Amino acid sequence: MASIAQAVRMALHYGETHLGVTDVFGEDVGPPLGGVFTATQGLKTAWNTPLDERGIMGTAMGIAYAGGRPVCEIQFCDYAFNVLDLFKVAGNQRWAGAGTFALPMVVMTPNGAGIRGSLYHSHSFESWASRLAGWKVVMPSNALDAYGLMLAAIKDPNPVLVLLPKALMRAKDTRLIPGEPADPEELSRMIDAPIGDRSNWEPQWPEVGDYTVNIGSAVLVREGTAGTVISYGRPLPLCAQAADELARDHGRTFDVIDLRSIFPYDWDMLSKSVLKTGRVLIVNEDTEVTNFGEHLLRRVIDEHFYDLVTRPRTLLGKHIPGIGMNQNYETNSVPQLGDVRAALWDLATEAA
Amino acid sequence: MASIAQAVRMALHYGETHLGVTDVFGEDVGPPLGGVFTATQGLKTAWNTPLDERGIMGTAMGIAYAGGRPVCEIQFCDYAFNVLDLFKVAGNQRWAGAGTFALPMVVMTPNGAGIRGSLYHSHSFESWASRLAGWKVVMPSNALDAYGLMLAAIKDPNPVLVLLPKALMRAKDTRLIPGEPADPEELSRMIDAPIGDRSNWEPQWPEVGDYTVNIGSAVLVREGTAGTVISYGRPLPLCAQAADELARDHGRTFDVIDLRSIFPYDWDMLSKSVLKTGRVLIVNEDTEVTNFGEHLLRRVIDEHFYDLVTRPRTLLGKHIPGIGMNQNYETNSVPQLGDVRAALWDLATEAA
Amino acid sequence: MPDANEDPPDLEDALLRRGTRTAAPSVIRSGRDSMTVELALTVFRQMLRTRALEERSIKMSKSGEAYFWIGGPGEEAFNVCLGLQVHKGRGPAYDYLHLHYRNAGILLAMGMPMIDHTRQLAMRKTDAHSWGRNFVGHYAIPDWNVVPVTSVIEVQYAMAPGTALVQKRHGLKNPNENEGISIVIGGEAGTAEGDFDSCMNWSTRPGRELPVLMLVTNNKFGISTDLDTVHTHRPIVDRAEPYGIRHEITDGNDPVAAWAAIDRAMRYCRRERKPFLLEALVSRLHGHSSSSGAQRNWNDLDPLAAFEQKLIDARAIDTPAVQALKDDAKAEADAAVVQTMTEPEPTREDVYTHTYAPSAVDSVYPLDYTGLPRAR
Amino acid sequence: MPDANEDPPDLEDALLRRGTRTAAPSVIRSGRDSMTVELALTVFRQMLRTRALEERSIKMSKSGEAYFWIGGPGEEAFNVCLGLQVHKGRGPAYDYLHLHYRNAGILLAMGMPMIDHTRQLAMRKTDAHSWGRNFVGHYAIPDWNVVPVTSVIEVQYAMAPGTALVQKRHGLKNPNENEGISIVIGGEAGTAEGDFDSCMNWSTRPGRELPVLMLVTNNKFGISTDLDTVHTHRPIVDRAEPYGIRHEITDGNDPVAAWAAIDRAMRYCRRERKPFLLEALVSRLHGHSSSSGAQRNWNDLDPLAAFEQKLIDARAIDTPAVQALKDDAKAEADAAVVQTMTEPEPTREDVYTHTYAPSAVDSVYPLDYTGLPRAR
Ligand SMILES: Cc1ncc(C[n+]2csc(CCOP(=O)(O)OP(=O)(O)O)c2C)c(N)n1
Ligand SMILES: Cc1ncc(C[n+]2csc(CCOP(=O)(O)OP(=O)(O)O)c2C)c(N)n1
Ligand SMILES: [Mg+2]
Ligand SMILES: [Mg+2]
Repeated sequence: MASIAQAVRMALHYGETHLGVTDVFGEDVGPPLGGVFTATQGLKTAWNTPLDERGIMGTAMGIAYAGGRPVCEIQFCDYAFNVLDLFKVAGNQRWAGAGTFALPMVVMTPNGAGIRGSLYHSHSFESWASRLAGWKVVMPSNALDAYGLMLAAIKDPNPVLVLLPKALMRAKDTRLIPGEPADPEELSRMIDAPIGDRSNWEPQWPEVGDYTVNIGSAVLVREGTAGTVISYGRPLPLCAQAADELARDHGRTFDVIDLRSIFPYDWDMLSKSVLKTGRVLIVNEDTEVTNFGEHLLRRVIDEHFYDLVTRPRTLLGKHIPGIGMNQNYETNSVPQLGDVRAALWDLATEAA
Repeated sequence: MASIAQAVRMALHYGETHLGVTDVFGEDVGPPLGGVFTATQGLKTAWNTPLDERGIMGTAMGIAYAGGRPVCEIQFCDYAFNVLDLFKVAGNQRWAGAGTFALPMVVMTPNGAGIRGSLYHSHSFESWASRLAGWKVVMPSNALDAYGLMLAAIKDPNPVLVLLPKALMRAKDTRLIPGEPADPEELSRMIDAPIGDRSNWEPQWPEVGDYTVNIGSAVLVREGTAGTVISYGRPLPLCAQAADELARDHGRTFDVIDLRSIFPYDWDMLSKSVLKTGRVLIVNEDTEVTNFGEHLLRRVIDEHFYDLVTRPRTLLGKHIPGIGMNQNYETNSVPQLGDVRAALWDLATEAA
Repeated sequence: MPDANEDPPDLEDALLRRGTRTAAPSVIRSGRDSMTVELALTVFRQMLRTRALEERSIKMSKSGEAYFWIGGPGEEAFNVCLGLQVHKGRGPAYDYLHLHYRNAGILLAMGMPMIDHTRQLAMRKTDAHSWGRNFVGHYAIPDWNVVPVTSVIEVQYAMAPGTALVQKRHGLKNPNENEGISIVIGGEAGTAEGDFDSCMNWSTRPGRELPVLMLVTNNKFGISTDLDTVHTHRPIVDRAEPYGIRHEITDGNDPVAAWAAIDRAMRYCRRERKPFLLEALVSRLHGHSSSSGAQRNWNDLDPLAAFEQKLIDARAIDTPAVQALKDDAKAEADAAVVQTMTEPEPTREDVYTHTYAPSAVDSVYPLDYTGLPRAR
Repeated sequence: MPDANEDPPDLEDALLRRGTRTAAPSVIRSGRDSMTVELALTVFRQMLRTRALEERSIKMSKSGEAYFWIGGPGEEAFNVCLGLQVHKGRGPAYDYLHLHYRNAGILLAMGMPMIDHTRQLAMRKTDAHSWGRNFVGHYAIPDWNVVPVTSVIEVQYAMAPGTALVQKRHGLKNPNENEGISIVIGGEAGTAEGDFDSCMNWSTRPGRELPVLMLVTNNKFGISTDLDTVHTHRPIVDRAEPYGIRHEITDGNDPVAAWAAIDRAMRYCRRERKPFLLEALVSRLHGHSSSSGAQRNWNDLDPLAAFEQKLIDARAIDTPAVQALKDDAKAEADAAVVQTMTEPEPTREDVYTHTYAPSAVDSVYPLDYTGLPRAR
C-alpha cells in the first residue's frame, strides 16, 4: 500500500543496508526535507548538494569510479538538460574505455506532467534518455515496480536512470512490498517525516526484503484479443482503466503492456502480443516528434509489418514548447483518459 | 563551385552586409583562424569567445533580445549537449512568453561523422534537435543549399539551427552561388585566408546575391518509380549515387528527396512521392533509437499505411555509444554506400 | 502557527507604536546613507503594495483561485528600491531586466498594475506575460525590456552579457543613449551553476567590459538547503574578485542602505560601462513557495515592519496613515483579483499559438505553428 | 618552416654546448628550489622519452600510420614531475587521475610502456585504453586509477570531487590509507566552463573539504584563441580565492620549480585533505593538434632544451650522454611503433563490445550489448 515515493525510500534504505549504497544525494535530498517528493526522507546516507546539476552528475561518476555506490537525484528531469553532456559521457565511458571501468551509478528523477507544474516541472525525459547509448532507463508505474526497479538499478553495474512519474509519486499501490506493514497508516508513522521540526526524528524502517524487477522485463497488466496497448509510467494506469471500461461496456479486451524498462525494452513480450492481436497502440506523454514510441513503432514495422491487421498507431503528447500552467493546456496537449479510450476503441473497431 | 564552408562564409558576408547580422561568434570563429572549418574567415563581425558553450548560447539570446542579429557557432555539435537547457529555453521562450519577444538567432554547428573524429567529432544532432520545439532546424547537403538555407536562417525571426555535415564541409558544388566567380581558384584567392601570417589579409568578397531556400522546402534530386528515398545531409549524396547506379545497371529509378529542413519538414513532397511509389526508405546517420527518421516513418504509417505496397524501412546508424576512431567502427556502424545500395535494391525488388 | 494571511501577532502593538522624535525629519538615515522623506514614503508605499499583492497571491493559491505561488515577501525593500531606479523603456538605450521569480516588487515599483500579476497567477488568457502558461512572477514585458523569466535557475546570467553588449555598442554610436545597463538577478544558491561565472567572464573580456549589474539576493536558502552547508562561508561577492569586478554587500532589508548601494552600483555600470556585483542580504518570509506551504516565517526580519517602525520613529508617518496605505494596497489587490477572476481562461485553440513568429521564408509555418505539417 | 620532426635549427650548437662550472654538483637549483642531480637526471630522461614519443607520434599522424595527433610537447617538465610524484595504485588509498589529452609525460613517468600510447594512436585492437576507439592520449588504466579521458573539455573537473570524497572517507576509516588524492588537470581555456567552479565549490563544502589537486596547464591558447583576448588579465589561480582554496603559480617549463611546487601542493592535499589549485605556465611546441598542422613552434621556450642546457651547464651530464639518451628514447619509440603496426585492427565484430558490464538483473543484456533487442 506504499506510494511510489515511499517505495523509493524503502528501496534506498534496502540499498544502504544490503546493497552497499554509499551516497544518496541531490538538491534538497538530505535533511531536513528529504526530497521535494519525500522520496529520500530518513536515509542515513542522504545529503544535500549545491544547486548544481553538473556537480551532481560529475560527483556521482567520481564516486562510482572510486568504488562507491551513488544514487543521485536530478530534482526534476526538467533540469537534466543542464547536464546532458555528462549523461553522454557516463553512458559512453565504458565503450570508449574498452571496458576498463564500470560505472555503477543510479540517477533518479521525477518525470512527466500532471502536477500542474508549468513548463519546467512537466517535461518528459524518456525519449531523450532512450538516445543515451550505454544507459539503462526504467520507469515504474506503481510502487511495487518502483521498489523492484530501484533495487535492479542499484544492483546493475551500469549507469541506470530511474524515471519516476511525477503525477503518480503519491499514488498508493494495492500490493505490498516484501516486509511492508499491511496498514498504510502504520507505514506512514514509521517512515514519513513529521510536519514541523524534524531534527530529532528517526525513521523506523520495516524489514523490507529483496525484490527485483529485472531491467528489460515488461509486464502484461491486462490480457485481451482486440489489440495490444504498449505504455509505461503515468499513462499506463489510464490505459488499464480504458481497457477495463471497454471490456466492461463493449466486451473488447486488450493486451495492456507496462513496458517498465525503456531501454533495454522487452521486445519478446511486445512481439508476441503484436503477433497475437495484429493491432497496436503505443501511448506515452512525451512530445511526439522523435518520440521513443516512434522507435517502438518502427520495430513493429520492421518485424511485424505483414502481421498487422490494421494501421498501428501512437497516442503521444503534442509537439509544443511546453506544458502550460492552465490545466486547459495540459488537457489538450497530453493524452487524457478520454483520448486513450477513444484510441483503443478505434484500434479495436477499425476494419481489418 | 564553392565548398559548403565557403558558401557559409559568403552567406554570412551577405548577412553582414545586407541582412543586418551584427555578430558572428564562437570558439575560434574570429581571426586568426576563422573557424575550425574556415567557415567564418574574413568576416567583419566575427569574434572569438571564451571556451564556454553556455556563454555562447546565452550571449546569442541576449543579443537577439536586444535587437541584434547573432549567428553563433557551437564548434562541433558534439558540444551542444553542454548547453541543451539553453537550447530548450531559446525554443520555448516565445511560447512561454505569449509572443512578447521574438528571438532571431542562428546557431550553426558541424554535424555527423566522416572526418575520423572519434567519439566527440562524430555525433549527429538532428534527432535531438528535432525534439526542440520552437526551433527550426535545417541541414544542407551541398554548398548552394547551404548558402540558401543560411540566408533563410538569418531572415527568419525565430531561432534556427543550421546543421552542417562535417564530412561534406569541403565538398564543392557543381553549381554557382549568385555572384560567385566561375573559377574556383579565383574564389579561393578572393576569400580563403592565406596559410601563415594573416594579420594583414583582407578578403575580397564577390558581389554575392540574394538566394533563399525556404525553410520547410525539400527538393527532389532524382525522380523515379521504384521507391521513395528520404534523406538529408551527409548520406544524401550516397542515396543519389546509389539511385544512379541502380538506374544505370538495373533500370530501377527512385524518387530521392533531400529533406534540407528537419523541422518543419516538407510533408507535402514526402506524401506525394509515397503515394506515387508505395515504397519508402528513410536514410540518416544518426543513432537508430528514437531517431528523427523514425518520426518520419510514423507519419508515413499515420497517413499512408494503406497506400504502402511493401514494408517501409529505415537505414540508420547503430545504437552505440559513439563512432570509434578506427575506420572499421564507423564503416560498421554508420550507413555506407554499399548499405544504401543494398537497401534500395531490397526496397525496389520486394514483392508487393 | 498563524495562517500566512493573518496579520502578524504584534499587530496591535504596531498600531500603538509611537515615534520618539518630535519634529518631522527631512531625511531618513541608515549608517552613512540617507534618503529624503518623500522618497522613503514612496518606497514604503511600494513595499506595502508589493506585500499586499504577495499576501493576496498566497491566499489565491490556497483558495483555489490559483494553484502555485512563488514570490518575494521579504525582498520588498531591495526590489522596490531597484525598480524605482531602473531606466525604463524599450531598446538598448534603456535598461534590460533579466529577472527571476521573486521580483514582483521591482515591477510594481516600475508601474506594473497588480492585475498583470494576478492574471498570470490565475492562469488567465488575459495574462500578457504568458497567456496563463507560466508560473506567477514569470514576467515578459517588451516595452520595459523585461525579457521572459524562466524557471531554470541561473540561465538569466548567461543572457545578460548579450543584451549588455548591444547596449554598450549602441552607446558608443549614440553618445546620448549611453547609460543603458543590463540588470540580472537571482538567488544565492543559484550561483553554484556555471552561468554565474559565465556572466562574469563574458562581462570582463579585456577592452570589452560590459555594463552588467549582477545582483544576488541572498536569503541563505535554496528551497530547504542552508547555504552554509553547501558553500564555503565566504560571501558570494568574493566570486567577483578573480574577474576584477567591483562588488559590494548590502542589507537588502534596509531600504535606505539598499537604495544607496543600488545607486552606487548603477552609477558605476552606467558611467564606466563595466560590470558590478551587488549582493543583498534579504529575508524569505513565506518559505520557498506554496509547495513548501508558504507559511509565514516569523524568525526572519520583516523589512516592511522594520521600515514602518523606522518611519514612525522618525515621525515621517503616523499609524493611521500607515493603516490607510495598507487598506489602499489591500483594496487594490482585492480589486485586481476580482477583475481577474471574471476573465477568460485559455482554451484548446490556444495550445499552438505563439510558437513561432511570422516568417517570410518558411513554407510550412509562415504565420505560426499549426501542428505537425500535413499535406495541403 | 622546418618539419615538425626535424631537429631544431640550433642542434649543432646544442651539441657543442659546454658547461661553465667545473665540479659536478649534487643539486640542481632554480630560485629557492632545488633537486638532486640523480632526480634531475631521472626527470630529464623521462622528458626526453616523452618528447621522443610525441615526435614519433606526430610523424605517425603525417605518415598515415595514424590519423589524428594531439599531445603535450612543451609540457614534459611539468607532466614528468607530476607523474613521478603520483601515488600509483588501484583504489581509494592511491591517487586518482582525471587527465586530459596532453598527458603522455605523466604516464610515461609513471611507467607506462610507449606502446600503450602508440597502439591507441594507431587505432589497434590491442589498444588497452580504448580498442582503437578513442583519440590518442585518451588513457584509461584501472590499475593506476586513471579514469577514462574524454575529449569533452573540463568535465573531468566535475568528477574529481567524487573520487576525492571516497578517498577522504576511506582515509578516515583506514588511517594508514589516508593520503590518496584526486588529481585533475586541464588547459587554461577550459576553465571558462562551469565544471571548473563546480570542482572548487564541491571541494570546499564546510567541514567536508576534499583532497583535490586541481592543476591548470596554461599555454595561453585554446586552439587559436589567445587567453588575453577572452579573459581578464588575472591569473587563473585567482579563481581559487573566493573558495578559500590555497593556490600557487609555477613555471611549468622549469622542472626544478615545477617539482617543488607539485610537491608542496600534493603534501598539502595529502595531509590537510583539502583542495589546492596549481597553475603551471607551459609551452605549446606543436600547436593545438595535427588539425592545425602540428608544426614546431620555435617561439615558445622549449623546456627540454632549457633543462638540457641547465644540466650541461651544471656539469650534471655531457653532450655525448645526452645524445645517447636521445638515441635510446628514439629507438624505444621506433620499436614501439614497429611492433604496433604489426598488430590487428578492430573489426566489425568489435562494434558493440564493452557497452555494458555484465549484469545479473538485466533480462535483455545480461553480458554485454548485442544490438537492439530481438525476439528470442
Ligand atoms: C537548474 C535548476 N535546478 C533546480 C531547480 C529547482 N529549484 C527551483 S528554486 C530552487 C532554489 C533556488 O535557491 P536560490 O537560488 O537561493 O533562490 P531563492 O529561491 O532562495 O530566491 C531550486 C533548487 C531549478 N528551478 N532550476
Ligand atoms: C566542451 C568542449 N568544447 C569545445 C571543444 C573543442 N576544443 C578542443 S581543445 C579546445 C581548446 C582547449 O584549450 P585549453 O583548455 O587551453 O587546453 P589546451 O588545448 O591549450 O591544452 C577546444 C575548444 C571541446 N573539446 N569540448
Ligand atoms: Mg536563496
Ligand atoms: Mg591552453
